[in-house]
Amino acid sequence: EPQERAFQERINAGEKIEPKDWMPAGYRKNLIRQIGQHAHSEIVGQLPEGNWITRAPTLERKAILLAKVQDEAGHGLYLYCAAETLGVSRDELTEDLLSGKMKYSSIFNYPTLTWADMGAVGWLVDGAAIMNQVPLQRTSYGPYARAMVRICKEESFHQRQGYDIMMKMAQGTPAQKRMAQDALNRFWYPSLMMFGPSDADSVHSAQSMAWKIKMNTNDELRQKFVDQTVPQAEYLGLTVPDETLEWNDDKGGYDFAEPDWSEFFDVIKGNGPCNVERLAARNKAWDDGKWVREGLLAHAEKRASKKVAAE
Amino acid sequence: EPQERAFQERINAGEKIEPKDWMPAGYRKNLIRQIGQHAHSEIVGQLPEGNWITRAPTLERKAILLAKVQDEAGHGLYLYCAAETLGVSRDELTEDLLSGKMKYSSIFNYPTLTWADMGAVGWLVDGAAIMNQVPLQRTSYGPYARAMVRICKEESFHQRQGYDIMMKMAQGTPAQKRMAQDALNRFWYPSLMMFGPSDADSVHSAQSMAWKIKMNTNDELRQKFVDQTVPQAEYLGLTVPDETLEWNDDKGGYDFAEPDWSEFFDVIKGNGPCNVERLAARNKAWDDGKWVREGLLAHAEKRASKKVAAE
Amino acid sequence: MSDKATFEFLCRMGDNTLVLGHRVSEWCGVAPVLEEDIALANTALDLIGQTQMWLGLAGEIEGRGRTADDLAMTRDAWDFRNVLLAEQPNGDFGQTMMRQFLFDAWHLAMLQALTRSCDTRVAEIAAKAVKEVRYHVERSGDTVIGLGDGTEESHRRMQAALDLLWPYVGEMFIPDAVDDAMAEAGIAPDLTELRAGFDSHVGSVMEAATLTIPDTDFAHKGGKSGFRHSEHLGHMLTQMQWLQRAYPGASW
Amino acid sequence: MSDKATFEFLCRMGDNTLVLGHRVSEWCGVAPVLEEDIALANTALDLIGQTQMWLGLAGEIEGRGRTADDLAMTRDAWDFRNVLLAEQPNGDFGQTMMRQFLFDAWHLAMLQALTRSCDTRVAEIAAKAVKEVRYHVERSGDTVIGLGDGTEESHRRMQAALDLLWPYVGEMFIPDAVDDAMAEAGIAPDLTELRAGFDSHVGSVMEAATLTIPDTDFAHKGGKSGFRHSEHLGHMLTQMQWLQRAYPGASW
Repeated sequence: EPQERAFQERINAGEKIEPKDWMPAGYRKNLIRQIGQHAHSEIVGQLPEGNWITRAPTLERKAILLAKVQDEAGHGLYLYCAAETLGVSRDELTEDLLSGKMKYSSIFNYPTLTWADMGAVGWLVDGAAIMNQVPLQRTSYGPYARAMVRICKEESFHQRQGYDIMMKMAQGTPAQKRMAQDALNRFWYPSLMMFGPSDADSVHSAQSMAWKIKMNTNDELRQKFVDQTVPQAEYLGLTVPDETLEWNDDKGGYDFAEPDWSEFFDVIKGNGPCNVERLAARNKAWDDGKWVREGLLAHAEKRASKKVAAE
Repeated sequence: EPQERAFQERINAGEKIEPKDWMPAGYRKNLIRQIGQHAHSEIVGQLPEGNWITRAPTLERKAILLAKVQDEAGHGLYLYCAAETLGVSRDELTEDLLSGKMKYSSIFNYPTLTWADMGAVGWLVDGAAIMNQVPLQRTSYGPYARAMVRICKEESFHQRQGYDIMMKMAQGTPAQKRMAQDALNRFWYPSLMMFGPSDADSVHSAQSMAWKIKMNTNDELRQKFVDQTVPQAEYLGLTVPDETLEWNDDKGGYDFAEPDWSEFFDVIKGNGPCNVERLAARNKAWDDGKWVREGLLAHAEKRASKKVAAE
Repeated sequence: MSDKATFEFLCRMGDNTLVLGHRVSEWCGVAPVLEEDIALANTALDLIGQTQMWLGLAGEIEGRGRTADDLAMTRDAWDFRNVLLAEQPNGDFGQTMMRQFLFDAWHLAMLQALTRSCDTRVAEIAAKAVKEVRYHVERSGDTVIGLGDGTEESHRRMQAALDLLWPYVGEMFIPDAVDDAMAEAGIAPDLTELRAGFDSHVGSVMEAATLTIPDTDFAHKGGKSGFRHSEHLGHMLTQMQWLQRAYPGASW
Repeated sequence: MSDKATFEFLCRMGDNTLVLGHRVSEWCGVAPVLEEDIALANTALDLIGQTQMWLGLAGEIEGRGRTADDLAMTRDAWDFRNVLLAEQPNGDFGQTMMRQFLFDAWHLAMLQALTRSCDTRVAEIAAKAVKEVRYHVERSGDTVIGLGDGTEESHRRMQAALDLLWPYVGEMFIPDAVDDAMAEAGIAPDLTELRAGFDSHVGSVMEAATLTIPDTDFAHKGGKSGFRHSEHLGHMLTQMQWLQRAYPGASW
């Protein structure tokens, strides 16, 4: 098909695809899935951090956390807008999230149990997210690439804030140090899982990379994340919970243990520690908010018809 | 009317009226109102104490408070049973409570704000209640009198436990002492109001006393309560929040300030600090529990009909 | 005019924003629509920022070395001085927005007057805060109108919210000894003088919202004096102060 | 067999009853019917009493002078050793009773075995507790049957509760190093040996309740080891421990 070939050549040439351009159905479908999942992750990702907003230890920390969660909602908004340019509405995507048809990042199915988790989420989870997202600023679909530029700027700010929390804890009282280590113990492997299973086992990878909606292999990114994070942990005086972790001079990176992929697939299947709660919280919010959305819509329609009548 | 005269003579002679005996409509009506209100008070009275069960400071205190609230539910049960002997069902009475048609003791419209309030409720509120209830063990209606015998025994136990909490607080840290004094400040006048306005202003009093469903005037009981409570406060080292309080040798009791009766009537009208919440909590419990009551009933019917079929 | 009265007054301002900010932050991640998640977080953020300023100044004036965080995190309920309205539970989204609008309308009038405070520190804080609050009240007012004049259900819910919360309005305008001392010293306005403007502002919003203001001037009291808060405040503090209580002296 | 393992084991027993007792006590005054208010308070009361015994013995064995109250009121979530089932929220009344029955059925089997513990202190506590728990499980089982085999709505709700809670059953029966040490020392039974009795007990109740046990043996873990509790436990502790945290060293 010459259309497909021409499309691939535009991508190879580094051109951006824009909403009104022709694109293969598979490209559109894959993008909707990927952008939608990313948007859902921002939305569901509010919950584990929201869990500590009412228990933030100082006014300053509470303000920083509120601002962060607000940013995440904003990222969700950018991404839903980017998805809308592909012909799918925010409400449709939301319904697919709520029914369980679409996924969100499995990391948010882990609970946040101490204040140090606010540090670990910023440092490790946002850190892993950025590792995924930075290359996506060069993705082939214009609206997506532009959304990622805005998002990455804020995410790296969040990551620094997370590391700052960890630093305070690691330099704090013995109980705070213990919290910091405990958070690292619980979030290390789930963070490694955020890059997905080895590409050998990944269905969508090859085509997505050709289309430049995936820029690196999962294993490349995971390695990069480990190489970046291990020295940071050392600087904090914390121990990465992997006895096999060792610098490998030949490859110029760390050798490290794979996460327990059976746990990963359990979480994907819905058996993570918080899957049920996260979806229940979002469903409840959506159901409880129905009358609000309907009320505001009805009011807007009344105003519009009054305006027409007055013209 | 000779029937009414004979009835009054039985009462004057100290006989007990029993469910199957003839009685004037007004007697029945007044009793239902009085017993019903008393039952409702036990039920609603669980809420201010329930408010601190999850924050009880020790396992022992938590157990004592749980046992107390359990007793109160039990008292509610005795009293609804006594009311049922007069031909009104528990569900009917409950509906009247929930619709606001029937009242409960206005004291339960005040909030419990510190742990010392658990002491103050036991010491002052149960103390005032007992003052009202002890004479009712001699009330003319048999089932009511017998319920009061059981209730009074437990209530006086509760009052001692309340005083024990106050003692611990009053002998405790400065913060605990402050809590104890603060609780007395907030509960003193509402406790005085528990006896109702001066009998001069009370509609039902004269007839109720003739029928022996009210045994003493409100002012008598209030005086007795003050005379009993002031020395207890002194023993605790706490100050009754009444600058005019003074021993009066002539009457052999204390002179004391009247509570602010406009506040009392506000509370009766529904404007107490917690009226709305208390009724909302009971209504929610009743509404949320509907499926449970229906489910258990349906099961009981199924079993009964199976049993019949098997016979 | 004693520092003690000024301290009390500043705690009232700061506890109002602290407690209401906390309530609003409880909505995090579960608002009816994404734009509301963002807006509520923004409101909470502004209120927490204002808290830092008011309680910071309160601690300074008290002169016992207590910081804004000390005041927020280690006082028990009876030492809080927020009005009862601020600590009322969120209820549904309509109740939250009605509470917000009633508070915002008072808050705006109060802050506008405080920009003319003879205490320049107070005037400066008010000048910063008033810009944020002008936006808050515009938003909450619009939402009250949109939901009041929306569907039958949204109208019913908003009227219920107004009926429930109206008895908490009076406390914001009834002066006590602290308020009198502040007015006399020129630090804060005479609260009674703010009422007419509030009534006309709220009246016009409620009219546009097709809602009826209850025909009662009964006012619950006891929040700003600290004499009798509601049972809700204590529960809020168990969360808000947990970490500072559990790990005293740590730095975060 | 180290004292440390015994301490861990006793904390598991005591934290189970503490945390579940707390959850049940949250129903105070708002149960669907008066008889249930009484019964739930009674269950909570028994569980708190058992907590005093288990944690009291734990503190004794630990030998650092900690009382049952110290253990209950001053450990943070990560030091709690209750199974995840116990800390799950109440949900509706059906969910509460389903949680209760699943726990009770395990609890009864466990306590019966513990009456034969070679540690006489453990055996004595178990002997006291087992009498109470025999009554608990009878009651919770009857309620599960009554509501499962009641109306369409009550059936639907009970099935949803069972589906929700079933993945929390496994943790009670999967032994870890602590459990192995206890079994080896004859202090506690081999947990895996309790499972068959549990399955037949629960199976017959669910059959009478017309409910279907989910066809999965997936088991959430991390409660009794303390590695990963749910988010619910921390919130519970903000309440449970508030007074002891806010006023350390006071006597109540």
